[in-house]
Amino acid sequence: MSILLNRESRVLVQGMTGSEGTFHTEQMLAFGTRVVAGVSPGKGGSEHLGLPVFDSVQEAVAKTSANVAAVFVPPPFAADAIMEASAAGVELVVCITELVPVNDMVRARAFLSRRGTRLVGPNCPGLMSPGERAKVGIIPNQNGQEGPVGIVSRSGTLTYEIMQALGRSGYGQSTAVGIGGDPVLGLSFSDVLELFAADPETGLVVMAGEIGGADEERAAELIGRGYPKPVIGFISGRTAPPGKRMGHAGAIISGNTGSAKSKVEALERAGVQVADTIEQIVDLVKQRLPKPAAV
Amino acid sequence: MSILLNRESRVLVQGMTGSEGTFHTEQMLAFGTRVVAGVSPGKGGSEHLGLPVFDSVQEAVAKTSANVAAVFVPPPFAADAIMEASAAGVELVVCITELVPVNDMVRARAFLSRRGTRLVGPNCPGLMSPGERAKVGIIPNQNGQEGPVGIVSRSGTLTYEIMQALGRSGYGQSTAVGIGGDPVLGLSFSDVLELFAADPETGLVVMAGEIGGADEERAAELIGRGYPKPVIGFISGRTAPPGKRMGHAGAIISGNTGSAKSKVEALERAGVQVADTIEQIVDLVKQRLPKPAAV
Amino acid sequence: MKLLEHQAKAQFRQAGIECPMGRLAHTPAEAAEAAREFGRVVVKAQVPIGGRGKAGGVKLAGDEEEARRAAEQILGMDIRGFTVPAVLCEEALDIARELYLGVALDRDRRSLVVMLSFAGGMEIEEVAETSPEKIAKLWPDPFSGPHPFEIRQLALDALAAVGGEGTLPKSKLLAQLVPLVQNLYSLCQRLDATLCEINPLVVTSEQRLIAGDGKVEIDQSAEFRHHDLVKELGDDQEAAASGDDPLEVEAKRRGLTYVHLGGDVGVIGNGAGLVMNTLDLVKQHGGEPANFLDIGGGAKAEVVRNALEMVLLDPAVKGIFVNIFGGITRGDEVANGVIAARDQLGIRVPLVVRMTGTREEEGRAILEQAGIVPAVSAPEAAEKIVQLVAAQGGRR
Amino acid sequence: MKLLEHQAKAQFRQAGIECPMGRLAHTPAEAAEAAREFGRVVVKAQVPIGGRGKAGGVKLAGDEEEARRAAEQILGMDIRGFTVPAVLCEEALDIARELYLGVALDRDRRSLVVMLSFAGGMEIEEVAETSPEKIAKLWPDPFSGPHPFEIRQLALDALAAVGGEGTLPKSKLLAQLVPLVQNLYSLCQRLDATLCEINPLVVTSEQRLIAGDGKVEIDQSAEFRHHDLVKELGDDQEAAASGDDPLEVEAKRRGLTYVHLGGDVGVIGNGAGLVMNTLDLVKQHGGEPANFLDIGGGAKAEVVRNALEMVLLDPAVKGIFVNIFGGITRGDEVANGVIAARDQLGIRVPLVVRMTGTREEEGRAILEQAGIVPAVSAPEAAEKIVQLVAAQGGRR
Repeated sequence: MSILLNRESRVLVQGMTGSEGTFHTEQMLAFGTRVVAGVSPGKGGSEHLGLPVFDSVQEAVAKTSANVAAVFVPPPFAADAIMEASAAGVELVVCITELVPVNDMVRARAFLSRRGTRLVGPNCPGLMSPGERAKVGIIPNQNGQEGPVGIVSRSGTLTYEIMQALGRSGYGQSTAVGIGGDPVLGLSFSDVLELFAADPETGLVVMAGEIGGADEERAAELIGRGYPKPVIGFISGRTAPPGKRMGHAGAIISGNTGSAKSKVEALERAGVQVADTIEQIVDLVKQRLPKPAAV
Repeated sequence: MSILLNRESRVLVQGMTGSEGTFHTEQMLAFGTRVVAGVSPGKGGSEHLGLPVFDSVQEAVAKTSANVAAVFVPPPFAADAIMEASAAGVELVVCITELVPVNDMVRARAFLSRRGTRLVGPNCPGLMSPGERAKVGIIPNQNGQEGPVGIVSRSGTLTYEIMQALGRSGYGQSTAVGIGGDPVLGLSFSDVLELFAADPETGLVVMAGEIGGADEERAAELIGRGYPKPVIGFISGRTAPPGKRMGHAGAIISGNTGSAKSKVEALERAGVQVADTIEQIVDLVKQRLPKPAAV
Repeated sequence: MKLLEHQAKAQFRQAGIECPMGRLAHTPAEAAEAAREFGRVVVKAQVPIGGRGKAGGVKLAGDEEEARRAAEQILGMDIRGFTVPAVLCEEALDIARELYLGVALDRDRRSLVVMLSFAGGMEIEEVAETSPEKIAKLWPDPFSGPHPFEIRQLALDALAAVGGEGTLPKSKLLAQLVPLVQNLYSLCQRLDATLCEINPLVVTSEQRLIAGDGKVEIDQSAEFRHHDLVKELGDDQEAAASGDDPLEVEAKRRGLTYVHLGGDVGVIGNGAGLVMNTLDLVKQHGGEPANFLDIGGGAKAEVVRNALEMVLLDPAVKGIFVNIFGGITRGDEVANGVIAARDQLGIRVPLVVRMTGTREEEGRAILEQAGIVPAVSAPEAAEKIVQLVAAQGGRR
Repeated sequence: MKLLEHQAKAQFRQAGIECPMGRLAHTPAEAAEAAREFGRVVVKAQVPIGGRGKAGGVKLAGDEEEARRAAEQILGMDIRGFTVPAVLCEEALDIARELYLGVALDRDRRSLVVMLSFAGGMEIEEVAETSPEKIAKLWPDPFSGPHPFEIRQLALDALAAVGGEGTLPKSKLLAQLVPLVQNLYSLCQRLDATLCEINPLVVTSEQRLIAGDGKVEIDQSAEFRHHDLVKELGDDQEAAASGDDPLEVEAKRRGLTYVHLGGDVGVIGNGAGLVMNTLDLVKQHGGEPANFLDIGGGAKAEVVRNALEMVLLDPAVKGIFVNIFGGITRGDEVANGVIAARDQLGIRVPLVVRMTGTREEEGRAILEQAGIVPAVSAPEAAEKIVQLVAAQGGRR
């Protein structure tokens, strides 16, 4: 079991014929993902990596029954690609592209919410369900390890760090989801936590937030109302000076709002143990989930 | 019984404080309609015709539980008024205003269809359910007479003619609906026919179309698939020369599309008797519905 | 209002849509100048009506002399009732293919529709009738407008409809069509147009898409939002519209909804449906309507006076049938207008007034007091006016 | 990028939003000229930071002489690190009330929000904290933008929040706010801004609404759509930004996401979360990060070289910690970049490279071959770099 992505998921890749698209599609295939099609407007009818390439998502879905889309197209076209996938009936869209204009994403979100399409990202590493041999995005394959830990994180590279650290201690993942670091995102921490709550394979959730915004505080509210599984928290950017924009469009502290302190306190109030370091995440997982599931 | 409008309907009037709004609100009240509020932005808090005036439909609905809106505001503001009523949760909006820009109506229609609000008009006389003593719009009160005939018409004044002619022969109306003469309308002939089909009081439907568009042809298709009640048709503009725009933005013949001939033929194919004159409408109604219901 | 080709193209250019280089010429000398500037040119009559080509209003000119001669022939020519006041001289494009692209109001869908076809050019109307599947269609959400992915799908659908034979490479087609359709759609919304059409949309031998001809129709109800433009374009059209019915031109000036029909029974009514039915009634009783004139809802006495004056400008009119069913329009207002007009204008032709509905009694009372007997029913009134006109030597 | 007040107001004017008459002055003489033209003026420092008023950067001048003196005092003044290069001299408004109107990105709602308050002016931030109910909010559909009826409701809500005491009559308020909010929202969308704010929105004694001050922030990710504007405004800002951190200015020029933090441990990583965590690690091990530098996803060797060079421009840097976890970024690319930089730049400070993830082995092999030993874990690497820097006399 897993959330969002499983061995039945049929993935199409928008922008597959580009260099990043090519590289990561190869990696997805190597991981075992059922990639069924590529979409590159104007290149329809050709083949790439042994997969059919279509001019539009609509055609790709009609011909291959794809239900998940990975978006690797450049920033100016990313929001349109997301909406295209949604309009074609894809259930889950994962947008890897970073530096997508914020107002483009505001429009794409409004478009998707009307259709009930789920979006992960943009500016995210995507997600991976190791037990299902399924990955959409760019999480390094070697980090995937089947297990009971659900991971949800705003940062890509931190997700990998956490996966690696836990993996070395024998704790694999049900699903790891990088929700992305942009101010306007698809799935939020709360959305993913709710999915993990309902997933029997997931025994514990690691939630790695960072400064900026209030999604961590919202998630803390959700957990505070009663969450069925242990949650370990982590907040990066704790030593960042206020008022400085830290790369992620998302990561900026303005006054007290969105500070690491506010997030840590909100989580702790909700009964979440918050780790100071990645090593401590591992320690806390060991305490709450003494036996890692056999892989 | 009736369609769309009954004695429980709570009507608010947008633009009630204007001269047309005032005159027709008086007429509606005189007919027995439960007019509960007026809306005139900037005049909220005042009283007019003994009714409270609000600044917004939202406030009017909150305070008076109005569920029907009559729109009497000038053309530049009409589409906004329609959307305002829809956003405030009004179930039925009746727009009397004529000369509303077509593209405004295209947007308003898209807005309303997302919310499931019903619209009658614009550029219409509104509707009247005489047995319920309820009227929204400008159909002259003296034309209202309770009875078994459902009337649906694109033209306002023709609706009155038909009501009067039928009334003189003792045939009153369940509901008379003037759907309006514009190219972009709310309820279509088909929509209203479906409502009449389900209304026990309606024994027969008179449908008065005119040249232009294909709504009459669509309605003929609906009837052709099996309609539970007799329908008498009438098409005006039969002697209009092609290519000439006849006042109603709707009424223009381009080539064969939308000609009176095409409409009459479509209706006759569907088994509808089409009258040549209003007098003949009365004759046909007498044949199909020998006993007018006692009033 | 319908824009002339050169007016439509000026709008296209402002909207970022590529058009051929060209200039308007009012004289053969100006046309020759255009040829000096652009080389081989097409000389096109500027009239607000289709079928110019078949009427000889479009000519190719290889040099200045040919351009001068073409302009000489076309300027002043009569095309379906329109005298040609000016020609548009444009660089002749190197045409590889002619597409059709249009944004138009789709009444049935209550929406604008974008239409694209690879079977464009002069035969598009025939294509629409005989093989409508060759025209791909898109109904964009009116708030978002067409999304790029929707435009690409439209292009792919249009391409598939002709078996993929699109003359230019798919990627070039998609890249050019996305901004082109967005611009055309935005223009349509910005102008409150019910039609913005490019036909042909020329694929040049260099694989560029260029607007070969342009049609734009602005929604009359929305003209209040485009006062300056409508005034500017309208003035420019006055000359072009010289072939227009002078009565209709005058009616427009008076703000009346009037259509000249050529008979001798003047018809005035309120509500297009009622007026159309009144025309039908006059015909049924053997008369020939002179005109359609709808005074609309809520007309005041002054409008009625104006309408009567307008109908009487038609010298063929031998009698007038006023048919009013009061809703928004009130009987007393109409009655006052009729009397004012009769007195001020000294109307001598027979006048039959049929009036019912809102303030019917008040209106009738006013008419009767003034010595005008109102008719009771519309058919009766129709019969009466036809008889009266026939008695005056009118057609029957 | 943040626009200066006069730049924001130029955008406002283009969008149809009324601003006070004014002109930019770079010298006291120009300020005096403005006073000659407009009479009583407000002289305002043009710096990209708030709190000008409290810092003495805004002065009222009754005549030319006063304007000259005010400009003399303000020009060249230092306001929170920014030297004032120019002042905006505007006609002094007759202020009846100060409102607040802003369109901003609301992260939580994933939408733009329109905010309106009758408690505007300098205290709006305090109002937002202590009585947020005094700020009415509207989240328009991003495709339709705010509908007039929504704007009216926003105004009514804002008015109700202050007990209906709105200084100007409700109908005048509604009539002016509808186009104003529509224009401001359109501007925000057209500029791809994440903030368009008018504070104060002045109600004059003649009951007109005029933009007293303006803030606009354009989304950096969308600057590719506004090249010309960003270039034009940016050039103009160069002077104003003289107080900016020169390292950050240089980083921007190089296209790097760099924040100067003031310590001595240079930090480079990929992914903002990772870099922030790296800063946290350095601090946890007793070091002081010199900077934040995120090379982003998929960085190529050249970017790594550029980043190293950038970090070394900071003379305080006594060692560099490169922390890479490969996803889109590949280990081999990073390794090549590090080696190229070391060789070309002759890096002498200690360099700790921690690398894992995509093409980790290939990257490590390249580093090892070149004589650089990569660290295994991030905490270990952090500890090491802090030790090495301390050994060089850096802070510990």
